[in-house]
Amino acid sequence: MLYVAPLWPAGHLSRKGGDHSFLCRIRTITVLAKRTACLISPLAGEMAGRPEGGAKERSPMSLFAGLLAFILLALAILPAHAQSVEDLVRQLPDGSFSDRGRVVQALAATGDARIAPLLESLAAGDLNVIEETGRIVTTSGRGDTVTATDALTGEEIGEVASAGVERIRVNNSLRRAVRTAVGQLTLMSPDAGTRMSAARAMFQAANPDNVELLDEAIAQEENPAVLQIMQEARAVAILRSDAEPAAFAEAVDVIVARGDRQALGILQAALSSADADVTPTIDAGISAIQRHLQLLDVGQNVWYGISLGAVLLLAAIGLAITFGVMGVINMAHGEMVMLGAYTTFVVQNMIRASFPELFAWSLAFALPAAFLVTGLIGIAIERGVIRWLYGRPLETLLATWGLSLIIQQAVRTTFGASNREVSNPFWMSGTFDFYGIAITWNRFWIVIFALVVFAGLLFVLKRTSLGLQMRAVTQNRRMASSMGIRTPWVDAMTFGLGSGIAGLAGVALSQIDNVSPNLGQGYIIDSFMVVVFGGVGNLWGTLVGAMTLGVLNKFLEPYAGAVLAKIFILVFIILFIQKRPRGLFALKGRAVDA
Amino acid sequence: MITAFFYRALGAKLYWVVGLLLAAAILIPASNLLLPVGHTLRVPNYAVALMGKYLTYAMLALALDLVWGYVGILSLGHGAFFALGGYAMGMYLMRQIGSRGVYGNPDLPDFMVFLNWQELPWYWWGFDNFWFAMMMVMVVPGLLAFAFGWFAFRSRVTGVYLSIITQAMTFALMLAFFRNDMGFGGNNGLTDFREILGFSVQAPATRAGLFAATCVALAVSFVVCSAITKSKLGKIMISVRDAESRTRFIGYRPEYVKLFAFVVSAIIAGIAGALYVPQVGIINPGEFAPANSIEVVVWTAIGGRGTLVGPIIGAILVNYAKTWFTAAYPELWLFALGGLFVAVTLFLPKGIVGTIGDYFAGRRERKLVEASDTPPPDLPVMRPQNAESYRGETRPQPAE
Amino acid sequence: MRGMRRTLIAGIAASLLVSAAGSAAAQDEGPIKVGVLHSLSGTMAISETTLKDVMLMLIEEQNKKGGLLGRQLEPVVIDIASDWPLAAEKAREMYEVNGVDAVFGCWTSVCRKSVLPVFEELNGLLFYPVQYEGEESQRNVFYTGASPNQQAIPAVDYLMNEEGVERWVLAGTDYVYPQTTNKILEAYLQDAGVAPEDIMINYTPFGHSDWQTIVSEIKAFGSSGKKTAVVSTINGDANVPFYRELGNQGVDAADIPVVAFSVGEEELAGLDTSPLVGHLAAWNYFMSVDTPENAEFIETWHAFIGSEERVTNDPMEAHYIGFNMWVGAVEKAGTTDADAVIDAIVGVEVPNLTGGTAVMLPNHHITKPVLIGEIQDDGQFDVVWETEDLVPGDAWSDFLPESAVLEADWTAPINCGNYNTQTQTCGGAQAAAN
Amino acid sequence: MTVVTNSILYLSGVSVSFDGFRAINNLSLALDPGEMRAIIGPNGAGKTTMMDIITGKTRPDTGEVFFDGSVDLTRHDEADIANMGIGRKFQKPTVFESHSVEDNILLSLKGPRSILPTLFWRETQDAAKRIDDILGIVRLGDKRSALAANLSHGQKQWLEIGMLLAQDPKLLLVDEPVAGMTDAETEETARLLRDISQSHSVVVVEHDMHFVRELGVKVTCLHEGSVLSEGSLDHVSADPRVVEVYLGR
Repeated sequence: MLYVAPLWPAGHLSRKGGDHSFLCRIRTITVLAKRTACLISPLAGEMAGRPEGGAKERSPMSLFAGLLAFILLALAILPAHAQSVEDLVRQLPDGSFSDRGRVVQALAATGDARIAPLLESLAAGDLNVIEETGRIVTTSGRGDTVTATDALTGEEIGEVASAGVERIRVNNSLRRAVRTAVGQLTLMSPDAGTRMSAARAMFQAANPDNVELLDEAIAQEENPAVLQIMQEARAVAILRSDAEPAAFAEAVDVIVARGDRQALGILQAALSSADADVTPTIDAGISAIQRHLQLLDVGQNVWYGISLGAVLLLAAIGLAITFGVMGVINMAHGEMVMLGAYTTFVVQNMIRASFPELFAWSLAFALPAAFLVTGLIGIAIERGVIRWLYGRPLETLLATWGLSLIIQQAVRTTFGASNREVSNPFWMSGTFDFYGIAITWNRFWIVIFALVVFAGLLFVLKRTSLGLQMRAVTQNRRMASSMGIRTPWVDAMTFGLGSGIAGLAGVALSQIDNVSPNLGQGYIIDSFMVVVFGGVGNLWGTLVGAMTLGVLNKFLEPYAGAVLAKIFILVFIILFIQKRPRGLFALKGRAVDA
Repeated sequence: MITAFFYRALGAKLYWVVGLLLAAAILIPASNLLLPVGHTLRVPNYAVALMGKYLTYAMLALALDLVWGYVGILSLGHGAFFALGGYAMGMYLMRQIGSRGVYGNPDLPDFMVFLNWQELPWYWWGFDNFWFAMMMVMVVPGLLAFAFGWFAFRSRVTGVYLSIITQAMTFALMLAFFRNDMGFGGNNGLTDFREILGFSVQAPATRAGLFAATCVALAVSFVVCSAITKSKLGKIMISVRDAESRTRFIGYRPEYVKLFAFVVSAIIAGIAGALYVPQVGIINPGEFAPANSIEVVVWTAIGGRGTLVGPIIGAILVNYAKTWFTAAYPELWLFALGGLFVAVTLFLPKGIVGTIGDYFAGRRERKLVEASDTPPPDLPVMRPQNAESYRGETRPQPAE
Repeated sequence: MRGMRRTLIAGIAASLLVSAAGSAAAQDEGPIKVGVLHSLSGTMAISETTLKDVMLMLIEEQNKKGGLLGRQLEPVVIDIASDWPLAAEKAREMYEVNGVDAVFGCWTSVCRKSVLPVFEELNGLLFYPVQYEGEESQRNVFYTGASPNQQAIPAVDYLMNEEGVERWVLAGTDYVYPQTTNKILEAYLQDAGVAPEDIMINYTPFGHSDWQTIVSEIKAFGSSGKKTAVVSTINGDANVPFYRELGNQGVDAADIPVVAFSVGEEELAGLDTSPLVGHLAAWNYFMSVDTPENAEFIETWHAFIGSEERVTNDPMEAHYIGFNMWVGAVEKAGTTDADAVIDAIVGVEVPNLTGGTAVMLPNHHITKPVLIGEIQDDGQFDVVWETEDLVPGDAWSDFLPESAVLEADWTAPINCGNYNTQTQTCGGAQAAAN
Repeated sequence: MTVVTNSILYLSGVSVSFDGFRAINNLSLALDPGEMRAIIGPNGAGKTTMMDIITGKTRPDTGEVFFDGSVDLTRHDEADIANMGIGRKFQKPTVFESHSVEDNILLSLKGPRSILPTLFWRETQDAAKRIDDILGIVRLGDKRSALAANLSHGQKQWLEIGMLLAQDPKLLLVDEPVAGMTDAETEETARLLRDISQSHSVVVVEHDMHFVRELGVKVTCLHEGSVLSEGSLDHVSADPRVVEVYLGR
């Protein structure tokens, strides 16, 4: 956000409501209807604050009217051979996907209240047909026989042989048809959330035939947020039709006000069919949106850079201990990360088997487990191998390289060579919107986690007796040991700490990357680059280094492509080291060459 | 002057190594070509190619040892020089295919044809000429080493910082060569070679010839390296390795010493790569992989860093073990290899040759004591300075 | 000094041992040896280990049936460790040391390219089980995976016709297979009237793990109002983070479907597929295909590997077909001799696992059905479309100008891998060899 | 090049700081050709840093450093400065441990320093004689083929002095040459340095007052990076400030 703030009018950063003034400003360019729109918008914002109840206070009358309109509409579409709902439903399994898409439309047109849930289970792939009777059912249970329920009536049919039941196949086009159909059916649902998704489906469908239906719904809609989407959906539909210029221009305004990338696409598409009068308005709208998006892009890139930086930080921070503080060229660091990820896999499996209700919090159990497992393995490595090699840093490279081969192959033998599934808990799935910047939850939590780990490590090093002893030992081993510090113990703990942190990183990386025996290999080089770039032995250097490289990479990527961006980063590191041979945060003074 | 330079390299060890290599260069091809198939003493075709490959690896390890063992530059990017030499050779071999490629295009290699390249990129010009290509085999790695070293050594980048940026260098090159737009065949690299200097690369005689050439190249590299390490410059190199700033205060410029060793080493690595490619039949960006360069370090360390024979033995030994393990225990060989690395570091810190050298040095010292401090009479007249061990051994009085 | 000498002698002796071992010649008695040349370690182990297992299973099954020509089959497994020069060395070792009669192996194109000269020189047999970029036909190699016309082009047809896609993102890993496939698709799409600005091509490095920028670019490209689809030739390892990012950024298959050529059941095994339902893959086999042959294959596989959870995938079927074809050809020829098998194998028909028949064509490719599957929430694919007939594999693409005139036919009288139909000559040096 | 001073070594207003710590603070010092000077001062007074500045290891933040009247040393690096004729012996004896004693001298011997000449260098009669001489002077003749690593502390000090001699510099900077030596050796070293100063300019840094007295030369006392007192040893040791910071207690 650092880059965005100065370029961005302060008001627009505050809250979502702030968008209104911005949009109004765009609209001052347009000719007509702007004042009403700008008057409505703040009102709409005010209403958005009202409790949900407002939407539920719909009169039964209006609902009835909606249904009536629906039936009328349906009759208008299918005047000739109005088939019964049952007949139509029976046609669902047959024919090509496009034929079946038409059946779905026809079903929607019946306006039958039972259709929406039926279609939803169709889209989810839950509908089956009993081959013998042609009856459409949902089933439950597994094995040779299943319990079938009529999908339309909800009537229990009882046990049927699973061999005689075939699942009704759906594809994307059919799912789209269902989405639109369900949208039509639920546009006047009493639940605001359902209406919202219905309105969104209408927006996606952008079908001129829906204009009347939308008009109907808009007339009744009281929830401003839903209303806005409905109006936008209507506007898109109008832009796709041969509407008269005034209506067209009005629709353009609505879309310009939306102001996102989809709006841009819609406007660009509309240019071709627009009248000469409207063209300038569209052009102005397009350039306004483009300017807005350019700013957003900068913000978005900063975020991408930070999240990549966080991943690099996590991967590198354990190495900053084992390599940076202890001077062990720890080639097995990547494998510690990998073991952390596999620990997550094992923990998730155990939880899934024993305590499925805790599954959403499996990562909370995986974190200490991974820290312990990799920490203990780290201690074992230190006691078994590394401790014989102090003062010979280059030889630690060879030994740890050998260890990394062994660990990789051990994991491959134990867990198999292929990827293992580690699930994202619900709170790490999906995206949220931050002033137009899309932020995925998993990246968000990883950034937070990386910073927490960093802060924790800093605390351990600066504020605990272990940290004090660690620094004492690395600065002057002999002096430390003569002061009664158990240097072997401190060495083992330090290496264990670095390895344990690598394990923590593994838990986080299991959420975004493959959990395979090769996981560590992908990060080891980047980790070394980060530590060296930041300056060996300096935790802050690692933080700044990781973030710098992350952001730099993400700003290069759109222009140079992912491959070249990475090459440029490497060349940059090489050149940077020439300028500062000891990294970003180097120690100075007489001690350096000693 | 030059004669004296090489004369100094002479010594029992050198005679042995060069003698063995030259014997191999003659006997193995002869056995392969002259003896009938099935004869007990016949070296089969695949073994010729295999040993040829080992020897190119040995050359690469020798090159690394010159900078690591003698100047203390731990290069984690030596595979890059090897691969560049290989690519230069590969480009020559590609051009030799001529119109015999699958599309019959006389100029463009196949991979350019099907990706719709219209003309040969400028950097491919001249590679149809063998001698130009051979020059490039040395010039390209040499220039890269020079440019890289010029900046890095002058900026006094040392230790792990230097190691890591050499790794960055080879990693960047790997990514670059993976790109198809670079015009080096992307991931598939250069392959499907037909002939070298008019001889079919698949003919046993050509293979035998390439093997002999590799033996000779390794022998020459060994002589050059030992001449360098035994010269005064060689002593300066060791001084730079042990106390870089001290050499500065007596007026030497460590950056140039390092640069010289680095460039010579890169050129040897490039030649090794050029010999490697026709024998294995492919060069692809995988050769630039940082892991490959680390492996070279491992060979050198196992054989004995800072000795010239060590890396040769290490490279042959580790690769032979790899060949044997991958076939004998395809599921377990990484345990064995990894275990070997750990064991050698822990129990043979000076590598095989270094440890054996120490053992014999110890024995000789005991003998010396018995012989009341007179140098043993069987030592060569020329200064038999011990290049094998930079730590353990004393050396006798100069003859001059 | 003497230690040095001894070590050296030991080294040389070791090298000689290698050579002595080499004199084991192929023999007509005893078991028939079958080479399995896959990476069991390194980056490709993730995909190839399964293929090694399936080969062991096929050989075991064949032995249960009494072997071949009255002799038992014996697998020779060597790890090529994802190291391609090593693959060439190992291929040679298989023939010269172990005396194998046929080799099943390789996954990547570079592996095939690396071992190809060895098979040519030693007159061996290689069965290559993975979909690839085409533009190759070699006498000693049998391509049992899909060529671009058996995977990419039908998939694009499906999207164009059934989904009404007008705007295309061709995203791939930067190596030869995606590059060539995308070149072919680009030509094909432009022939079909797609404007150049409606095609976006994007390449990423191997093992790319940060897909944020690219997925958001795809979203931006897809927001133009025209129906957009992504054709993904992203290589194995990079797919999991790619799909995770797609799911998290909410790219819905109903809006922007992704059709992949390198993502099968095995790749999805590392993923929670519920956010990915509806994304597509084009293959010639899916585990979910409901045929008796497939059911039996899966059952045998589960019994062999000892786990009900292991999936099957397209390259495994390719090995199944290739192995049966080799068995058929050897039986037909009555010998394992390479020349005889090469002559006998063209025209050999074996059932595939999807209810059809695979035929070895004169160009050493095979006929295959093309199936389009949608990802389901259980990690399986649901076939939503398949070609009416079997599609014959085409070695030389008709959509690349230089290769359109080429044709491969390894039967008399042409006997050429790159026959130029215009000049009526065999294009390269292979002509001389035959 | 203009001659700035007549001094062999001339420092004026030199300051340098590390991370805010002022190691050298407005230091001025002049050494006449052929002069031997002893520098004393407590730990941290800036003695070693001053040597670092003269030999080009550290660049001063401000101030002038001239050698031989006209050469601005701040513009040259270590190797240049060494080749101009400034030799340095370190506080901690620094010899090439994996070389023999003889090779240590050989490498220091005045002669070409660039790559090709050293690559093709052959030992001449002169050089061999010079090595013999120096080994004789520093009394390591019987140790010539011993590895430097195996020498005792005092022997290493002598070897380093030998290396200085081999360089044949105009100016010698000798940092604590007698640390770790017996009294007899110390006297010997003093005698040796006096010999050397017949034909060279020498700066000796030393704590050992006994040794400084043996040298019998002009003394400069540094404190906190600048000159506290200068003159004969008696004069300096009588200075109350010197007594307070250094000699007292």
